[in-house]
Amino acid sequence: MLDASTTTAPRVAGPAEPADDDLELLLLIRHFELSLLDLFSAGKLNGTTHTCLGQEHVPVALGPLLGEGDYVFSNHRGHGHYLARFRDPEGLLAEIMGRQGAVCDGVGGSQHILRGRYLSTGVQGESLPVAVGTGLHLKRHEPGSLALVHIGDGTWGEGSVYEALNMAQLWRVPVVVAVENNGIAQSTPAALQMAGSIEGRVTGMGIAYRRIESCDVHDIRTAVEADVEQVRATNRPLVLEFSVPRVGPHSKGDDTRTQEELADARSRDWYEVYGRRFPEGFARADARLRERVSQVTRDVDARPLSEWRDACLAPSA
Amino acid sequence: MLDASTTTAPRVAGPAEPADDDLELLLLIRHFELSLLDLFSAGKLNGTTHTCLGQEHVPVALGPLLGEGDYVFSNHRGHGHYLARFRDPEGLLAEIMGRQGAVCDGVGGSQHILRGRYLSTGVQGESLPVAVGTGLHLKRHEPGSLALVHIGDGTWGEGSVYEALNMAQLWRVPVVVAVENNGIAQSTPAALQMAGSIEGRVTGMGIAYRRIESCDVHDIRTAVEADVEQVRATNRPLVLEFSVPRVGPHSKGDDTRTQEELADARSRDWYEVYGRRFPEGFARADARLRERVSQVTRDVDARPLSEWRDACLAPSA
Amino acid sequence: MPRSERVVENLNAALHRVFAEDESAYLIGEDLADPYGGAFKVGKGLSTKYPGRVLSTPLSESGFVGVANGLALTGNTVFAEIMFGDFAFLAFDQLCNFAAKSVSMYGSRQELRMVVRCPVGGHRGYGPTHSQAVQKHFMGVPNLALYELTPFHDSADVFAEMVGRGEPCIHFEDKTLYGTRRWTEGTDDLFEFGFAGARREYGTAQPRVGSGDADCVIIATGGTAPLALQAARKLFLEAETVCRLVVPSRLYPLDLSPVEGMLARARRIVVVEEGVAGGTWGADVAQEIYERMWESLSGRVRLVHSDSSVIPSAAHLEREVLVQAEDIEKTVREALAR
Amino acid sequence: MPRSERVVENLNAALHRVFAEDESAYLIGEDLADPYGGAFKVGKGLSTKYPGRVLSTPLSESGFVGVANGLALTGNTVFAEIMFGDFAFLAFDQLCNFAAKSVSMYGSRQELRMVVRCPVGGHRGYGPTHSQAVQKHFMGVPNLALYELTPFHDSADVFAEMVGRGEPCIHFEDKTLYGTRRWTEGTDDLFEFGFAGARREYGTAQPRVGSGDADCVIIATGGTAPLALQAARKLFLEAETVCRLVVPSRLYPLDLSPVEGMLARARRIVVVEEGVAGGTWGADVAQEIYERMWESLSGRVRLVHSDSSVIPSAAHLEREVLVQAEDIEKTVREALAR
Ligand SMILES: Cc1ncc(C[n+]2csc(CCOP(=O)(O)OP(=O)(O)O)c2C)c(N)n1
Ligand SMILES: Cc1ncc(C[n+]2csc(CCOP(=O)(O)OP(=O)(O)O)c2C)c(N)n1
Ligand SMILES: [Mg+2]
Ligand SMILES: [Mg+2]
Repeated sequence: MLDASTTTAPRVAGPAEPADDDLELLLLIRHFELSLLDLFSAGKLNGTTHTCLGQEHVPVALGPLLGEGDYVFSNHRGHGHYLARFRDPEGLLAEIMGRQGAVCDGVGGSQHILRGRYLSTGVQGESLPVAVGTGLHLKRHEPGSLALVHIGDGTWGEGSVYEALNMAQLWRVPVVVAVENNGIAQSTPAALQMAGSIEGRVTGMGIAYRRIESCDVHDIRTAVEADVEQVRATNRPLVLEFSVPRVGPHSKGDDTRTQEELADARSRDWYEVYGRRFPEGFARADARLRERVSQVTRDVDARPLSEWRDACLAPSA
Repeated sequence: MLDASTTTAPRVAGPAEPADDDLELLLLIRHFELSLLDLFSAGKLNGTTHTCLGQEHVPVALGPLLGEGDYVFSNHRGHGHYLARFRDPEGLLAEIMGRQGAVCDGVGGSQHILRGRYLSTGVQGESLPVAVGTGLHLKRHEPGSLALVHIGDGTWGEGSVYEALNMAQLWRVPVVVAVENNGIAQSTPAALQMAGSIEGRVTGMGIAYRRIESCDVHDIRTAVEADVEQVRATNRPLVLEFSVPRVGPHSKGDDTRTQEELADARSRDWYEVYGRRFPEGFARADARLRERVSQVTRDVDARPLSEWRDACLAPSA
Repeated sequence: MPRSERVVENLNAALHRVFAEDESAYLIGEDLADPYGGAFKVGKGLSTKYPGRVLSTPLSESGFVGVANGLALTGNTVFAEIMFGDFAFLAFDQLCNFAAKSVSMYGSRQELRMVVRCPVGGHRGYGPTHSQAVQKHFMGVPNLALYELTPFHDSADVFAEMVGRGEPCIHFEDKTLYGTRRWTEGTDDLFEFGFAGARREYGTAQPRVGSGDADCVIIATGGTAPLALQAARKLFLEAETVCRLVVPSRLYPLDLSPVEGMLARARRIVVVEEGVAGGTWGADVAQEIYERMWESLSGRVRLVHSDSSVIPSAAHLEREVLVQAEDIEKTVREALAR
Repeated sequence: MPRSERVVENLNAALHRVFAEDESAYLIGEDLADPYGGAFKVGKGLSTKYPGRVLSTPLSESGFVGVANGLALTGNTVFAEIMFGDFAFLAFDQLCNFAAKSVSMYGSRQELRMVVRCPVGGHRGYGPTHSQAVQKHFMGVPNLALYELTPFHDSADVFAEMVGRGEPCIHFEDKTLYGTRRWTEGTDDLFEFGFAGARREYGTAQPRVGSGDADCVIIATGGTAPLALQAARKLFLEAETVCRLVVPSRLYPLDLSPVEGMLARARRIVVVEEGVAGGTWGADVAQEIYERMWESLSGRVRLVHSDSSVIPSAAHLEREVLVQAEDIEKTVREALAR
């Protein structure tokens, strides 16, 4: 089994042509996020939203490795996680726009979504111990299932992360932490917020770890498939660190990075990489998904406002 | 300089004869603590108290390495830390008994003491980030001084520890963490509360670390002296892990360990080790300090009750 | 007064009952494993009988309340124990931002069966970081219900009620009650003990002879109930003042209806709690009383609480700060003097 | 009304002034470094001008408030910024169990110059974990003073007062005020703006013509002041009701003396805050009023606050939950109708 030591995914020369389904999903998320930024500019959204531009491949790659019984805990940057699980842009957009058909009636909004075994919340680090509790339940009643938690690099500043990992390892809880390390937390570069490394911290607790540099969904799956199976078989937690570029702003219009930094991020974007490598198939799919999302947007935008489904929760009750 | 890698103190065959001053201090603390347990049994103390029986050598060894400008942050098990710094059994006992002459007027009691650059408090883990703030101040205004924090092994469960260490290392703050690893937290053995190791966690953050197994104060000093100087010179934090036996109960009468475990702890007690090796000088000093402490106890017990020194703080004000 | 088993035994039995009846029951917190059974022994015997369902955790208050949240979200019944209530501040985020909000922030009601037990209060010389009555800080969080251990209530009933709510609850337990004996229905030499409310929401005690309206109704939290009773006895014996004692099992949200009639007929109302001054539970109770019965009130509601101070360690200093029976007695006398 | 610079500019200038005058001043929190200058830009320019004294931290609310405590203990003046007030719950322990207690629990008074700034409140669609008005939860901690940003007060004065206390303070800042313009002394078409109290403790606004006693005094926290003013204007124009608006700079401990006379002469008193129901600041203010002026009160104190609910994300749902100007207007009308 994967041990508490550094193990790096095999570097491939370049990405293979993605399966149609993967590409569809990647592009669905991409255009969904782009469309949100447009809606913001048009003054059609309020509050805040964090797009996952550049990080779409993580949930897309992990998706097929998950079963229905697995839980997914997401964070503020969770649209891709949701779409990869449910392929439901209507429900999510309605949630963000507060329209009928919203997954959570517009109460939760972009950062707070619960649907079946998927849950996101907006306080960084909070979901890790919750995932450990969930994993304990699965271990007892549904062995072989696991809880997957997405967190960012900046979230490793929070003490909760360590409290949770310690318990997960002590008690052998089937939790997988997918770290989307985009090298930045809001405006703060990783070097200014993280001493040492995620790998060092994780292995220091005796926890299994793997780093993934590739943005190729097939390669990623190949690299982590066995590790994830090990979690199911042994109930030992696992941390996967994905090196990803943040191609968009933190939320909206708040990117303070230099032109070079942005250019570097874009050069590592799966969208660029895939687009350059398979220009034709890619462009067709790209156009198709752009159109699909714009239909969804028009549809949702035309809907009436959402209502509290559970009348007892409404404050007037 | 000491790097972020495992470095173990040289194992010595057995302890050298301690300097008179060291032995006096060790025995002062020992008899102070034993006397507290007696006072409890006699119904003369209320509240709770945590003796440092078996761990006295840590502050005694570190004492001469500290300067007046250094801060010491102590925890619930802090009598030895206080006595090693101030050699003031009267003030401390008066604090614990709520008598005149109490360091903190009896308000703080056993766990909450502030005197000059010495501070203890009773919430585990809380003092680590405070020490980082203190260290930042020292770095700017009194370079070469440092903040020393005593914590136990169990305290590594608290997220604050990691939040603080991360900042200490990121910002190069002169903080030394002295971990008194007695292998137990209240009633919970280390194996049930700590995954991986302290060393792994610390070096995973890129922080300098050293483990000390010896209970010989001279050996300890020799082993860590240069490391502590490095902290002063470079402002890089340092974690020292002392393997120590807890010879007494957690607080009073709440020891649930087996006879073997207790016997093992006692066999590693500096008191046993020194006593066996230098029976005569030891016995003389032992008797002298026992008598000294019993005088202090009689004296303090005869004093009137303490009063809030600062009239404005008293609730009636 | 009629006396039965010790409060800590009642609590322990209540937990054993939950565990026996509910296969999904968990207890999580520090040093819970036998033979220790938790710092105050409330969990004794559970880890031996139900080894997989008692989780003795590392020192990680925020973390283990988070784990409790996860267990509750997946449909289990979870009891968490914070060793000293002061440390509940370390888990404030998991309690208020996660547990409570999860019930409603996803649009449809999410059921969470979860009780966080917090030993609170002073009088034991544990010092400033181990002695607070922290109840008031948790008031007014939607879907976070607050209960307090009382000498009247059977903890088995209270636990069942909390679990039945399907939302996170905090159960505050005044440490001074653990070792005392429960009060049961019936009479002692002077007082009659009973309950008000269809679900026994309030424990009550009143002088056996004073069948008419009370001079004063004293509403007191569980931890201060023995002090209030002591004051009431003294007032009755020395001044023939009839005080009715009313002790709620649930502090928040508060429903005064079961005692509204009694309150409306009282000459004076005094509210007692151990928490220090400022933003008190009593202010909220008073506010509720003013709102409900402004027209019938014959005097203002008086609050009794501890002084605005840290809780000192030394017994003689601690005494000055904390509410004592004499403070209650004095307040009742003053209230009636006007 | 007379208007000057934007509130966020005033706050930023106040911080710059502290930093210029006090070499020991620090600002610590997340994403404070320029060009970002903090999530709400209150710290803009500081890190450029005083690079060593602005600490942009990792995500570690508990940890960096602890670091602030250490800096304050060693004699520095420390401002900490919690990005969203909801996250102050993560630092509850460092704030209440360490910072506040350290002032007094060591017997002699320990000076701590420390201000924790918390943007709070809703109306911005940030959703349930980023929108709470958390003020009430921090009330009644000895040696922890609570202030709130208002449209009246110059933050430079308020910062100086907080720092001068030598004990930890929390400065709550309603996000909706940042972008609005400050109100200054003088008059607009209808109202006169000024202050009450020797140290301008309360901002006040009253109709220019209504020189007599007020029909209603509205005590409102800074964040709800614009809503209260809107209600007062409407009531004056539509119903000739004279409302005086009173906005405290300090929420806790509260000293009503500067406005006591005004309150005593008012027909009705309404207290407004954004926090949700239960254990509210308003209940504490009301309690203080009942205690001080029971005899002269001509009616009960009315509280206006948000509904007992999480704060939803969608604007139309959020509106239903949060206090609006109409709620205040309605409460004043109802109060006066009796
Ligand atoms: C406890 C907490 N502190 C601060 C924030 C505000 N915040 C939201 S996202 C973020 C940065 C997170 O960085 P990272 O974990 O790297 O995730 P990324 O945004 O890069 O995906 C911050 C500071 C928060 N949501 N929760
Ligand atoms: C935050 C917090 N949680 C729990 C406690 C109760 N408590 C006091 S000491 C202790 C065990 C500490 O273990 P360790 O750090 O190993 O120190 P030791 O007692 O062994 O010296 C516990 C659980 C506390 N004081 N603070
Ligand atoms: Mg990041
Ligand atoms: Mg230990």
